[in-house]
Amino acid sequence: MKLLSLIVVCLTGGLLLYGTADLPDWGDPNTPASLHLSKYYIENAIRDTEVPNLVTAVLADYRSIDTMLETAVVFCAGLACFMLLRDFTPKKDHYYRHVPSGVILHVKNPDRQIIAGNEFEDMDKEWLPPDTIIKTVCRMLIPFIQIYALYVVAHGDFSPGGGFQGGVILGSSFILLAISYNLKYLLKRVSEKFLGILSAAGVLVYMGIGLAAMVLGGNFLDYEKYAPIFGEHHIRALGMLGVEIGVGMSVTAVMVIIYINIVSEGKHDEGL
Amino acid sequence: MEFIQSIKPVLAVLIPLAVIPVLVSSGGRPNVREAWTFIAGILSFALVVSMVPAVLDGNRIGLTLFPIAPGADIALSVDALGMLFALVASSLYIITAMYSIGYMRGLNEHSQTRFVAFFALAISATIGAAFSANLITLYLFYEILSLATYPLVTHHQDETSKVSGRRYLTFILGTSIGLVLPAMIWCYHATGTLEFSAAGIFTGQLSTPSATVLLLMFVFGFAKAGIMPVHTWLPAAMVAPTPVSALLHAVAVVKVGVFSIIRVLTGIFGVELLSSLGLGGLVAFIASVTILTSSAIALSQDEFKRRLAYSTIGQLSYIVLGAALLSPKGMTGGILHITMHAFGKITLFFCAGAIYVATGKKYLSQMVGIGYRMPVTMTAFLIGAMSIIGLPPTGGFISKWYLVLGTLEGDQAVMLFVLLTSSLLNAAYFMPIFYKAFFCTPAEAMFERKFDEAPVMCVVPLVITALISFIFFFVPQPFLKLSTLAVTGFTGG
Amino acid sequence: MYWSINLVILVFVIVCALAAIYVKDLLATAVLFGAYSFMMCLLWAIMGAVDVAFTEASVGAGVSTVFFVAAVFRTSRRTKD
Amino acid sequence: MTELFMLIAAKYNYCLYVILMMIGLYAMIAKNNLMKKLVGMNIFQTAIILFYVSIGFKHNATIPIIKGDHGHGGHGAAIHAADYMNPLPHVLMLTAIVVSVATLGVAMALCVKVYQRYQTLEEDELRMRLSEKIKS
Amino acid sequence: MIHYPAIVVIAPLVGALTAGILSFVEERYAYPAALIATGISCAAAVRDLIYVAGHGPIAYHMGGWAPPMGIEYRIDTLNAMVLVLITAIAFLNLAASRPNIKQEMPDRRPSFYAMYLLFVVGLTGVASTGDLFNLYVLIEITSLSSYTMIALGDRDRGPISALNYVFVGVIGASFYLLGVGYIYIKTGTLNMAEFATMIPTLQDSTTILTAFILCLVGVFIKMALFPLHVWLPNAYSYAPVGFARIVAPLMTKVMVYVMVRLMITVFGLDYIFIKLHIADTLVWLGTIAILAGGVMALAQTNLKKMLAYIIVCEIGYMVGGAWLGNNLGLTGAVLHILNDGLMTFALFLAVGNMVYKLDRVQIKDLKGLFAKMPWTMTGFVLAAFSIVGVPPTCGFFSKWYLILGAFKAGAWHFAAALIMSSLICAVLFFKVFEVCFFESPDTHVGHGSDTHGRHTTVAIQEAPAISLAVLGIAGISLIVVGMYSKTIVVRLIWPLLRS
Repeated sequence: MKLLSLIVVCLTGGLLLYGTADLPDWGDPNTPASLHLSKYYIENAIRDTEVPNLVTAVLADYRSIDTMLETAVVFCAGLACFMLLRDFTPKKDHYYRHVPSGVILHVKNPDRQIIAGNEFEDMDKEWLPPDTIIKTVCRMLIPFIQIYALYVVAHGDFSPGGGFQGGVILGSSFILLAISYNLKYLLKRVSEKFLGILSAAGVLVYMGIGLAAMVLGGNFLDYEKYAPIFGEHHIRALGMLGVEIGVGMSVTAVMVIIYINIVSEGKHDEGL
Repeated sequence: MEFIQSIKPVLAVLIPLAVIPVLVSSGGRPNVREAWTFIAGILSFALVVSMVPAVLDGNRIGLTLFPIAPGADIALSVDALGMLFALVASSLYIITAMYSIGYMRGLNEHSQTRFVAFFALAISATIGAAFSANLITLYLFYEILSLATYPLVTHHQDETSKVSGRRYLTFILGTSIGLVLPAMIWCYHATGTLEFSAAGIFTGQLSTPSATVLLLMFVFGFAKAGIMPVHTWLPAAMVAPTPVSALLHAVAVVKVGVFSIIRVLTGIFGVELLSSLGLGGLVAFIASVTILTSSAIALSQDEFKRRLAYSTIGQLSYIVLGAALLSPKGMTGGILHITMHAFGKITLFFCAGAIYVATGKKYLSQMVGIGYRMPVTMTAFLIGAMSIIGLPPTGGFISKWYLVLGTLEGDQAVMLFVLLTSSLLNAAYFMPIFYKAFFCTPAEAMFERKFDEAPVMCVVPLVITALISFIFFFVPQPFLKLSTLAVTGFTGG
Repeated sequence: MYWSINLVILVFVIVCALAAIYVKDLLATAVLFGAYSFMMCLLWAIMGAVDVAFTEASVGAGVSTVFFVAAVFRTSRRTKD
Repeated sequence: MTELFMLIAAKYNYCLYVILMMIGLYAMIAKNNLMKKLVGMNIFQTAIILFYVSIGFKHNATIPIIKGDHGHGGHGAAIHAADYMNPLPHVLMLTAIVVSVATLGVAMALCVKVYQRYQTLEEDELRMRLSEKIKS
Repeated sequence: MIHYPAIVVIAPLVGALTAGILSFVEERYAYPAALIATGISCAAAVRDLIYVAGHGPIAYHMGGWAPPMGIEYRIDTLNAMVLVLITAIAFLNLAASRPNIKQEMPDRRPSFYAMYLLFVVGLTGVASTGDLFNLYVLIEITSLSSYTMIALGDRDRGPISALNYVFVGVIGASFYLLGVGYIYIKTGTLNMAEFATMIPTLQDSTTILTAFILCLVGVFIKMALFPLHVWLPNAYSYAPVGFARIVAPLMTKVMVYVMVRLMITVFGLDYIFIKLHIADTLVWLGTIAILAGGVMALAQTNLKKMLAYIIVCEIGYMVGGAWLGNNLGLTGAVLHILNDGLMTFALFLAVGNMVYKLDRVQIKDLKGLFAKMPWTMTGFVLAAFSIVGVPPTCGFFSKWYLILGAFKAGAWHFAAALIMSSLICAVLFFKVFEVCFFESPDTHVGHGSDTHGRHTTVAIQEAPAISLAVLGIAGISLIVVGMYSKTIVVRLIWPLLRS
């Protein structure tokens, strides 16, 4: 097997190097790749779309359908993790911790449950008390991370960033919360239902913008057609912003969904 | 000679097909079901008969149904040869339907609805094959027939029929896919058409060796014709209920095989090409080997239906031989033999079935003295056997007469010898049966001398077919007319 | 002017990749994989692909690594190769 | 020889991506541990991304964000394509990165599921368990 | 403005998202939403086909940007046909498989519908896009959803098969992506039509050759051409029925479509057949795939596995046919995409019905099925005959063109392999029929010398009516499509090849 794979790998590498011989030099500004499409984008994007970040302009406008489908891929991944791992079977044993005293109760009969109120906390077998330093630092960091994430989403038109990056950062702030406290603490604040709906709604926002353009008489995702409603000025940039927000919503939700399902094997207990 | 656009041939094919859902849905009420079978049979027969006058006037009737590829459509066209075959098949269908009521109910067989449904499908395919305007349509119906017959052959659903069914499929499907299909595509590739025409479709594209290979692919590919060595499915298929053996393995299926071979010889290659290449002799040789060998084997068979099966193999090769003689008389004889053999052989099968229903005996050695118990059946048997042997006053004599004339016309003394020898052999394997049935000492007789025939529904059909065989001697029309017409068409004369 | 830094980082990238594959502890693999992604991100930033670098930093070096650690936490650290 | 050296020197980036890709592909095919295979898969994908990013690189050019004085529909100085990196490969690779992390997520979920059922991530052990299951 | 090309792809996506949301809100409405979405998509695809057959290709500019700046969805007769096939099967299968899905997935059913629709989005997108990179994204949606669905099948083997599929699938998709990179670096474009205009000047470039090989190998992996097929049998036979019924007929066929698209639109037949000399090799590969698929199918004891290997065999038909280098072969290959999609669909419908009642489909478990499930078996027989190539079912007609093409190209080995495979398939299916026909499920009553009529009558236990109805539609369409193959060839396929 190793030998076979080595042969396959070498063959592929050989083929690629063979193809490389004919490639233009690295960094040459006069390659076909730089002269044809990209030349158009660099020289005209700002006029067409009024967005200085070319990457965002191409991503969310010229090739917007690509991005929409890619958001669909992300949604698909979230749904996949949910379907594959989510486990609804109830636990057999229950552990409860008496919060004031720290005493742990083990209830073996699944019918007899303690309503986890203020006094008792439902918990897992391998429970460890969260570290105070970590808790505090994270508690202080997370708001900033989230603000920054929103900035990245919103400012994608002018600086590096956009829906994906912002969404991932926002998602990781939630993941950080889950790591520093525990998963249940996160799920109490952000329910699974909310995340599921958010992940679909993000793509739906994106698509809604496209479909509305269609209703207004343009092609799918043709932001120009919003001009009668929102005015000519910066209309494409506005469309892109809307789209990026959709992407951000979806990516945030999906990142969290993937994490919570992998880390708890779909049981949604306390996790890492 | 004109071409008449008409939907009649299509209807003749479709009626037995369309009645199948009705048959299936009325499966619970056997009488209603049989009534529908009869209605379909009679309607279809009437449609075929209604086209006879036009065909006798030398016209063709047809319709293009679906274009498949340029030069290859699913199309129906009725000419004299097809008409003759369709007449035989559709008329015998009615008679067999009657017989199968007697047989199946007499034996209380299971799954009768399935049986009649597939029977109808098979007959529809047979008529379709008879009316095919080109090779691809013929192939289509040929394949449908192969597959529709499989549940009939394996009707008993036991181990024996499983084995036989396997052999049946291996030979029929194996040859048609493995030989006919490539041969057909070869033809289409070389010529761009598959339409039957008297002049053949090849205009000098074919060298002698490739023509020989192609011809052999067709002759052995149409394994339903039972040319040796692809004949072994036929004796195996005798496990089927007797109506199946009677109609399908004496008339419809096997005749579709020889019919296809005749079509290929006359419509694809063309008589002229074949005689200029001298390939007629080759086919004739293969056919005569089959005739002699199968007749010899038939002598040694003890099971009634197997003996009949080997006899059928021989008789089918008569037809092929007649066509391969390429002389007008010989071809007329061959084509006419389709009819004569059909009526003769179906009588014999009916007799075998009737005996089985009445006594449960399958083997000839158990039938000594049966003549006294079942005199009507055995008399019919005599007439049928005489027709097969070719003795007057039965229809078989006429077709054999033309075959003999054909050999003389073509100066083929060897073939004449083959024909005469085989007639002797025919007599040798049929006459002892009749002799033992009536002329045996009371001590040898295995049955009481008490009149005890099979059910009426079994006996009436065999009497009818025997009578028709008898009548054909005196009134061979319109079949003789149709065969001569067909031959005139082929030779362009 | 970039090429020397570029080359150095490329070498680092390859070293990290090989190490991630050959180390016999999956948690170490996860961490090395994070380092690999981060190196890659630097490389792309040098090549002027800021958006791609940004994404790789958050996705590759950030979330992917967390996923790896989570998966290792739920399965096992043990590996034969 | 010098020609070859020149060739490699001018395109070393492309050559190195090939090496990286071979590492990834080898790990994907030859490694026994499923998690290692996943790492290989990711290396393989990032190598391709590296290749694309290399396509977009231009000497003496800056990042593909138009400088302020051109913004807002301004018609100041003309924009020269040679001054900015090629944005299109970057766009494509943003998509590719996201696709690859999505694939990684699904693959990891699958790994966890396999582990739940068979308590191992080694391919040979999995194969053994499966054949035992078939026998029993 | 004609929006149908966009609607074909977008309708299932809207459906998927709606079903996704509904799965958390109100589960009952997920199924109707999915059904409506596929229905709309199907109607739009039919509308596309009618328009394209009458007026020529449609180019739909996404976002209003003309290609090559924006992404174009380009519908010509070839992909209109494939789109109708995809959406029709997606719609019918959704109708037919509801009972199976209920049985196999008591919980998370709404998510199943969402995932199913995402798969349909991927397939329809692959079949309609005119942009090389967009194709990659769509292939990934398709793959990602199929990985998940396959893992949800058999509890023991599903996840492992899916994981293997992930690795192979990622390699395939990445190869394709690399190929696109090589194309881009040489031409600077990603639009298929524009690239096609550039290729005459780039004929000697080794980069383009490499790109071509990479794309082709990627597509071959995804379509499971013989030596690269190892992922397919397990993946398809362990998938849940509701999904196997759509992935088996469509996934590989859509990849064959991609190959044909790469051949005729992207790289161009001139480049492929005149410049490169790899056609013979690929016809040989097709031949080997046919024979190997057939032989491996013979060795199977599980009906689903057997059918999966038949798919491998059928892929050989299409690859070999497309590379014969003449119009007839290519016509046969394209026609076979349609026909094979339908036949495989009908087969898996029937098998799904069997699974619904029997749970296991080891061939030996199928005893007496003709008596128990007569309608299912009728459909199965019809589809089987189509695979074997019995007229008038459609399988015969594409085989007809393929063999003609092989004759014209002088590829005797390929013609022989086609005929051999017909025979092998006949053996395969009659082996199954024999079990179903001869052995009754309970006490078998032998047919002794005089014991007619003692066969026990078995109570009919059929699959749900809706599944049977769809099977009926599929069965009839096999014959109807066969009968109209000349129309399809002349109206839809030849205009494409001539231009």
